[in-house]
Amino acid sequence: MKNSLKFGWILLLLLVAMASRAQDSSSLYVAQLLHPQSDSVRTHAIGRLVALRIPATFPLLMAINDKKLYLLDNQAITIDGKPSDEEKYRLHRVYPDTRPLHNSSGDPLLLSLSQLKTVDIPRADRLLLLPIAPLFNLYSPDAQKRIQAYGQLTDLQDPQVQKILADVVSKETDYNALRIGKESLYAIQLHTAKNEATAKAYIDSIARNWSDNASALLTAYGSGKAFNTNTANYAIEKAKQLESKYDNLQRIQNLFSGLSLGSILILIALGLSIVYGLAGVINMAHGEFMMIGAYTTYCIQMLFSRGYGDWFFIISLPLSFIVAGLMGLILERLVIRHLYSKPLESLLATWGISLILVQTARLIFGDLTAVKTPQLLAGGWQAAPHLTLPYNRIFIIALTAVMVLLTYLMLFKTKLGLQIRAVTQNRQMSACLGVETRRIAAVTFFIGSGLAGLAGCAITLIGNVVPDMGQTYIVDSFLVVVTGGVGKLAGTIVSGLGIGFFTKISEAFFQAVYGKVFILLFIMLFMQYKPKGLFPDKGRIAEE
Amino acid sequence: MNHAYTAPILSVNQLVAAYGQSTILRGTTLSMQKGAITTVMGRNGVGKTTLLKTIMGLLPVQEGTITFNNQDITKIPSHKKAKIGIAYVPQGREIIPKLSVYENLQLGLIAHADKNAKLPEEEIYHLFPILKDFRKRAGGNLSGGQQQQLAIARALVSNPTLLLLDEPTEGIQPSIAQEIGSILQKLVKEKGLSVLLVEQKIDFATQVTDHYYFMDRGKMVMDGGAEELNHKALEKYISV
Amino acid sequence: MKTNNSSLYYILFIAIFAILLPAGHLSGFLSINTISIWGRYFCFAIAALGIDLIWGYTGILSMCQAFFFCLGSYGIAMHLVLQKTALPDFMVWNKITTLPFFWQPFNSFSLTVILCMLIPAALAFLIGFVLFKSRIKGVYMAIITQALTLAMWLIFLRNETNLGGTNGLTDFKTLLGFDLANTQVKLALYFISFTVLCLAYMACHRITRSKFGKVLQAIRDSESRVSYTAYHTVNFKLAVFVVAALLAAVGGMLYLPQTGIITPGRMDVKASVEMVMWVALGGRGNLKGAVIGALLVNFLYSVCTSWFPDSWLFILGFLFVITVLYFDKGLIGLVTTLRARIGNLYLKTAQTTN
Amino acid sequence: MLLTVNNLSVSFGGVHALNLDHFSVGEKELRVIIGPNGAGKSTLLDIICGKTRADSGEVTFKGKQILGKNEVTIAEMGIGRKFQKPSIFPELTVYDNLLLAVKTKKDIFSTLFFRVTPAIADRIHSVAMRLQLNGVMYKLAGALAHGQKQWLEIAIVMLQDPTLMLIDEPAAGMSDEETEKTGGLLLELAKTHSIIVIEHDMKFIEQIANNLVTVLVRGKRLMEGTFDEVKNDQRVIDCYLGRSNAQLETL
Amino acid sequence: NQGASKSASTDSTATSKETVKIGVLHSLSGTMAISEVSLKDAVQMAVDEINAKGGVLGKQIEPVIVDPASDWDLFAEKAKELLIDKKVSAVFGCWTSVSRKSVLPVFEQNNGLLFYPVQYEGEECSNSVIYTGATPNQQLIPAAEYLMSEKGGGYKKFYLLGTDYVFPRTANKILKAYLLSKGIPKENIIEEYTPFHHQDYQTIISKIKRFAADGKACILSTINGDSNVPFYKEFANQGLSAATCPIMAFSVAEDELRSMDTEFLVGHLAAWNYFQSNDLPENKKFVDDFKAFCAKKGLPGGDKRVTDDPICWAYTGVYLWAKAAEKAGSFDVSKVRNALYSLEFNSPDGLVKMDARNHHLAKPVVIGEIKPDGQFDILWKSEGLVDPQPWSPLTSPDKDCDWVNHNGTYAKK
Ligand SMILES: Nc1ncnc2c1ncn2[C@@H]1O[C@H](COP(=O)(O)OP(=O)(O)OP(=O)(O)O)[C@@H](O)[C@H]1O
Ligand SMILES: Nc1ncnc2c1ncn2[C@@H]1O[C@H](COP(=O)(O)OP(=O)(O)OP(=O)(O)O)[C@@H](O)[C@H]1O
Ligand SMILES: [Mg+2]
Ligand SMILES: [Mg+2]
Repeated sequence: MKNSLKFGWILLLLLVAMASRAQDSSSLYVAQLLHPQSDSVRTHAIGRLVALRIPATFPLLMAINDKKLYLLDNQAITIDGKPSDEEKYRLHRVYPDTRPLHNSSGDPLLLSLSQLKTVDIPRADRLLLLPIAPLFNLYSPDAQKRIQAYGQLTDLQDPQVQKILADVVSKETDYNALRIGKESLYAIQLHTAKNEATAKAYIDSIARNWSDNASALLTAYGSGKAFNTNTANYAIEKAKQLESKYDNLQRIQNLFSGLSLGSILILIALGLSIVYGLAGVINMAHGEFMMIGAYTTYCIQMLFSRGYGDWFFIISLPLSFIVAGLMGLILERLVIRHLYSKPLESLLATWGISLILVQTARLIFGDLTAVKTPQLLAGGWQAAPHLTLPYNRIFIIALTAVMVLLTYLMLFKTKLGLQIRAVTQNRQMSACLGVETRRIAAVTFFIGSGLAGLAGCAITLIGNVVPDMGQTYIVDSFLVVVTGGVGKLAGTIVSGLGIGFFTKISEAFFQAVYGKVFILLFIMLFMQYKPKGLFPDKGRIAEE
Repeated sequence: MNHAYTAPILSVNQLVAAYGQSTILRGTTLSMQKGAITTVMGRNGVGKTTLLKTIMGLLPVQEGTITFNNQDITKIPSHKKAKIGIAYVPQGREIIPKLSVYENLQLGLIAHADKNAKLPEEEIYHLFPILKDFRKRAGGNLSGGQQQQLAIARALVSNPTLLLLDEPTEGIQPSIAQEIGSILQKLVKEKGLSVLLVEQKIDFATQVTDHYYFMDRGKMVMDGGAEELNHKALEKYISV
Repeated sequence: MKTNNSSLYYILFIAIFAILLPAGHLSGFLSINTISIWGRYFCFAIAALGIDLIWGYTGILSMCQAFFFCLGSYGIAMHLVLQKTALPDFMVWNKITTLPFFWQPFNSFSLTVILCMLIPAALAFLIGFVLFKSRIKGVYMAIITQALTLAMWLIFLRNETNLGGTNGLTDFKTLLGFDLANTQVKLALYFISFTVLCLAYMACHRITRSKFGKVLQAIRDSESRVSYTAYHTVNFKLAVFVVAALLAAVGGMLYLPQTGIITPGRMDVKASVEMVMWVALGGRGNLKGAVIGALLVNFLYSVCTSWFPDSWLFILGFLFVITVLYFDKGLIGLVTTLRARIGNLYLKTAQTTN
Repeated sequence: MLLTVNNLSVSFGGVHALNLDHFSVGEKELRVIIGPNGAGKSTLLDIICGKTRADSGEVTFKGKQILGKNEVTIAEMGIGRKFQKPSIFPELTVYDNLLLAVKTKKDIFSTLFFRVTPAIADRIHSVAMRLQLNGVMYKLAGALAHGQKQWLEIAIVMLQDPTLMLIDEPAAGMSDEETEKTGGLLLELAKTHSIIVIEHDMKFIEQIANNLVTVLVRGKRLMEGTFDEVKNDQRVIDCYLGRSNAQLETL
Repeated sequence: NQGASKSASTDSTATSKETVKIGVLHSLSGTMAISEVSLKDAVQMAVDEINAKGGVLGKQIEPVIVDPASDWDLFAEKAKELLIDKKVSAVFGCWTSVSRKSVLPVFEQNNGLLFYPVQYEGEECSNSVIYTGATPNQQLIPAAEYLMSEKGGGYKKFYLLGTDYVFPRTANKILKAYLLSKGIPKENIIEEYTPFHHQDYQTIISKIKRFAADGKACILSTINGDSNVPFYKEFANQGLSAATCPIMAFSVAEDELRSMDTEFLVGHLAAWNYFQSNDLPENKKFVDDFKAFCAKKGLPGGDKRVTDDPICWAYTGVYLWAKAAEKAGSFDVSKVRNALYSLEFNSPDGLVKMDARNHHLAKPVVIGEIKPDGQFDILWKSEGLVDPQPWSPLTSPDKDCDWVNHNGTYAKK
């Protein structure tokens, strides 16, 4: 980030030097733009600046385009990157040069937005910048912007632009930006290539480089502008190859989506399965514990609303577990405790509780809310060209893996787990063996509800927080529990992943709605062969 | 020492207990000596199992008291009873079906006074060799008799002072039933264990009993020392 | 003694709903709207009887009764729509010019009635056959039927299904030439629903009292024992499942003309769970409980959403929790225990006075 | 032969539970099976009544193959089972338990329009009387004591009136007196039925073993013979009877 | 129904202590509560204001609030209750098309009047409903037009994405017809639907990514309610942005954005008839009043509450009714209805006017860009009021709605 910033400025300084002659005529328009007598003057000034294409004005234009142009002591300035914890920004000048601003002691100047005067340029005027936006965006310190700019430059035939492009590409540092920059260059060269050999060479280069638009470019070239059929066919051939490669990547993307959906389902089903095993009941309020976890995250975000970056999320992870767990504990103490080994009654009661919880949440929070994605998890990992794996989903997958592992260890490698499993199967006898069934039941409920809360916290990364969010996932997660076989950890995992994958694969063929119907029917058929889930108990214990 | 000998380890006084509306124990009184095997006998459905369940705390006491080691345990919950040294082998085995044999045994350790106690595997497998081969098998998959053996082993693991046995030989092959008898006597002798045995098979009972009680319709109707326990004397109580 | 108790209930029930309520309307105390609302509750009660048979008596938790209910409703709705226009208006919007084939039979009323029962019964048979043959039980059964309802819900929501999508079917005018907005017609529908409920109750009562009913309860207790006693459990389960589906469908058929709309919302997850809840609240495994539960919950629903618009969910939620915690056999169980208590008290006082 | 078993093999997760080369029971025979815990006795009955699937082998009943048939079909063919752990309908009254068992047509329509005829009522009452259940006729079966449940289950099997009764440990949890009564009952039933009984109570076996006794050990048939032959066989003493044999002698 | 109107007219002659009842039929529980509760608040506020000024025809308005609980059957039941039992003079309510369709027969049979404040799919022309929300031509078409224009970005490819129910389906049908009529080739238009409450947009976003690779594509979104957040989040996470492929939403307004993380939404667009950022003085006052009202009543959100399009029209609806009643001098439904034709009202959105021949409202169309604070930058505004077209000429060229000269929907020659 820092590097690219520096790089951007160096480039800009270079340009400023190059264009110092043109600067004189531009300064007038800049002044008009910053302090317009009337709207039409401003519009005219922008129009002129666009027509002139003076690199020295690019930073200014860029600031206008980003709606980040401010005035400070009559200097045109803009803000840098993200704000500090106190919502203050670093600043730099945009015209006539791009010097960063310092305070009297020589440290970078930090100001909040309210201390700056916003220069309001109407969208109509901003739209005037569109034609040259790619050009000035080439100098943006933001790689994402540059990528976009490169992409938009392919059509330009202007030699001056080509020169700038070549220049910028030669200094490009960002991997993705470089690729797309190269593509633009190759494309221009391809279009100007005069013989078959060079044309083919450039086609190869484009294909090898394989950036976003490669196949579209090659197809367009092949079906129109190519100078002979040979190269045209060659280009189309290459485009087809790229397409099929792309299709393969798409498959991987689908698998990843399946994995991520599966992890979410597993995370929810995990708690459900534990609690189910204990109370022997369909815990209708499980989805609501998830909702509680999500609202906990939301509340913590509100508390942390000023600064502290991603800390709010890191803190909410354990906290949502604890809060939801505690709610589960209270519920267990007040209601479920009286209902062990009465599955029907607990079904009813948990349904009642879920109604109460949903309406309570609605009264407190009222409406649709959502949690900010922490910075660390925003965006995605470019695993390969055309294959972005969002960080938030990677995080959820990892979280699920960790929780599954911990749950496994807890259940099967500790004394607590042994007691939990004993209590789930035979409360009275466990008590006779010295197991404090009440405490164990409470702990189990705590863990089960806590896991739901954690799932809720994780889901804020991809969805919103609404009072009845629990309902969205609950049927699916019950399906996971059931297809996996009730109370079977391994079954839950396999069926969660299975349902995730199948959903995503069927979604690729059918529309989302039919995809879902298809999955449900598939599960029904599957249960024909495995009426007790993936990993049924064998032998005599299977009978109950 | 003398004092310990005379004070009963368990005494049940005028116990009344019921399942919902139907009262089963109607003033049961019983007292058993430390280091002895006391047997409760009686026809089907007179409330023997109910008595053990009530002692264990699985059924609330409506009236009367239960004293163990001079401590009133009428009201304390089952798991505490287990922790102070009462172990229970219920009728119907009550093995935790989906836990392996080994895990079932481990559960027995929870009530052990010593938190760090290890499973006395050697001893157990010596008594019940079959359990060794089936260590990893789910308890619920064992045959009836194997489960019974497991239930007894599990109770012994906690190193109890009082053992409640509800028809322990039910479904067990004769040789092992025999063995169980000798083991009980050995434990009583060597470790000072006290045993409250519910048994219907007079053969087995006569062989191990120090003192017997005879129960009918929720009350003790007769008791006496081992020497009095003979077929003739009992016959009139067994038949209506 | 026992029959006396029951007949008291029956007399009370008939007195209130066959005499008091209509009389209230005729003398102007109750609007026809109130009468219609009760008519609708009766339809729910009919469906609840089915749920009680399949769940309360046989122990099979079927979460797809709402779907069968909707099938009945949709069938009648299709007939009513066709009474009004040759081509439903939503089809016109969707640029469909000819009536789809499966709409054709619904032009005739008698065919409609037959199909409304035949289709749910056949589907129930099919679903039941598949599920029971493969020995799906317990939660597995519950969740799968739930999922099935969800799938059906999704399909009914689609416009391509040609059943009106989310909007469902609405805006009916006449049934067999009678104007549905007419007060007399509404009253008649009320009485029909009431009569059908009574008949359904009597039928279910007979079923549960018969040996067939005992077999059902035995299946709930220990299915394998029933098999070893040489009963084909699959057949029995299938039979109740079909009967329950039929009851739901009949309820749905009567429900529609009194409500005036049917949408897939009637069979979403919430709706299908709620139907089970009526029975649970009233008292599972007791036909009176099922009826009372359905009537009471729906009555509360109507009343609370008007009187306490923000908080009826709390009321319902607490009702569930409290019923469960304190009256574990549902409302009907509560009544019986109360009676027993009072009876005991009476006995005791009688004894002391003696 | 009423029931013939050949080369039957069953294993659970690789462990052979049963490996029976030949076993057969004739008409109106009372066959006792004994053997150590885990020998595969209950498993054998499970296979015959269709509860467990066999890996290989054949079982014929009245000349018809019954492997692969489901429980109901087998029950209809005339095989009734009493389980080691009592299996009854806990939430029905004892009377209803019995009523359901009575041998009549058991399809949907017959049950719907079923009426208790005096003959059926008599049958139920006489059976209940013999098993001392008449006092608890209207109690819920789940509330019975263990021993009563055992009898109730026997009563259910009796009312079913099967050709072959499979009785698993009928004397478990019963007093000697009651055990003896059960023995008498079985002997009487054997006059009209074929019965397979599994027991560990040697006194009881002595009472009822008029025909052959089969000894199973580790899934294999160790021997078959009269009670006396079996009792005195050294192998049986070693692996099954132990010293208690000696005790029997002293009686 | 004579009873209702009779009682209303006798009421009007009574003393000023008397009240006139109106019904409020918005879900306060269930899935739709999220959207509808705000509308109930807006109606309540309008009622309070009018009452403070002395009421209508000298009578205080008494709102009868019921909760149809997002249950469409209950909507019909409650409508009956309001009209028959409570004898209200007008009802303000409904959000979804289903709920409107479910109460429609009730209103028609009982001669009721429903003020419906939400944008909808058109193709309806009931005598008993006053549609204060937008018709397709007041929202959809201008938005598409804008995106195709030079100023709007000159987009050439359109991804029509919606939740699977009537409004998106009909909206997309109209949009598609419009786009085709403007020469957009078929293959450049994709139509796709997701179920209600859909949360997982991974697959769809990858499709969009491919579709938008050349930078000429935009999305017309009719995604509803809680599916929006996951949609926008996934959109951003897979590397798309408003610059590469803007989303024009038809169901995202300030109220939905209120407490959402707007980071991902900034720069995307929405088309409505009203935005809170409208700087008319009437609107400034309206916004302040609404915040004050919510704070005073202790409603969730308090003075952080925002106004938006449906809130504005729910509020306006009450005033329209009151004004029409004053004009008619009676609460009689048919008189009020007649008084409504061509009625003008100075709403927070400026002067709006009831159509002269049908029951819809003529009003301006605005397109806005989402700002980080959840408000909209107004990018484009129609010149003057846009007349409503309940039957879109694109899909039903032969139909029109006219209750003055014809009896509702009629066939155009
Ligand atoms: N599902 C299973 N998985 C593993 N082993 C099993 C399973 N079912 C039975 N077994 C084993 O098969 C063997 C035979 O069991 P079975 O119940 O037939 O014995 P049994 O002869 O009836 O013994 P008992 O006299 O104790 O009732 C036992 O060792 C048992 O542990
Ligand atoms: N859960 C229960 N609910 C109601 N009554 C019960 C319950 N369990 C047992 N009973 C009744 O309590 C009485 C005593 O039963 P209990 O099991 O204590 O007898 P038991 O002496 O152990 O008989 P057995 O020798 O057959 O085991 C019996 O009449 C039985 O019917
Ligand atoms: Mg007992
Ligand atoms: Mg056995």
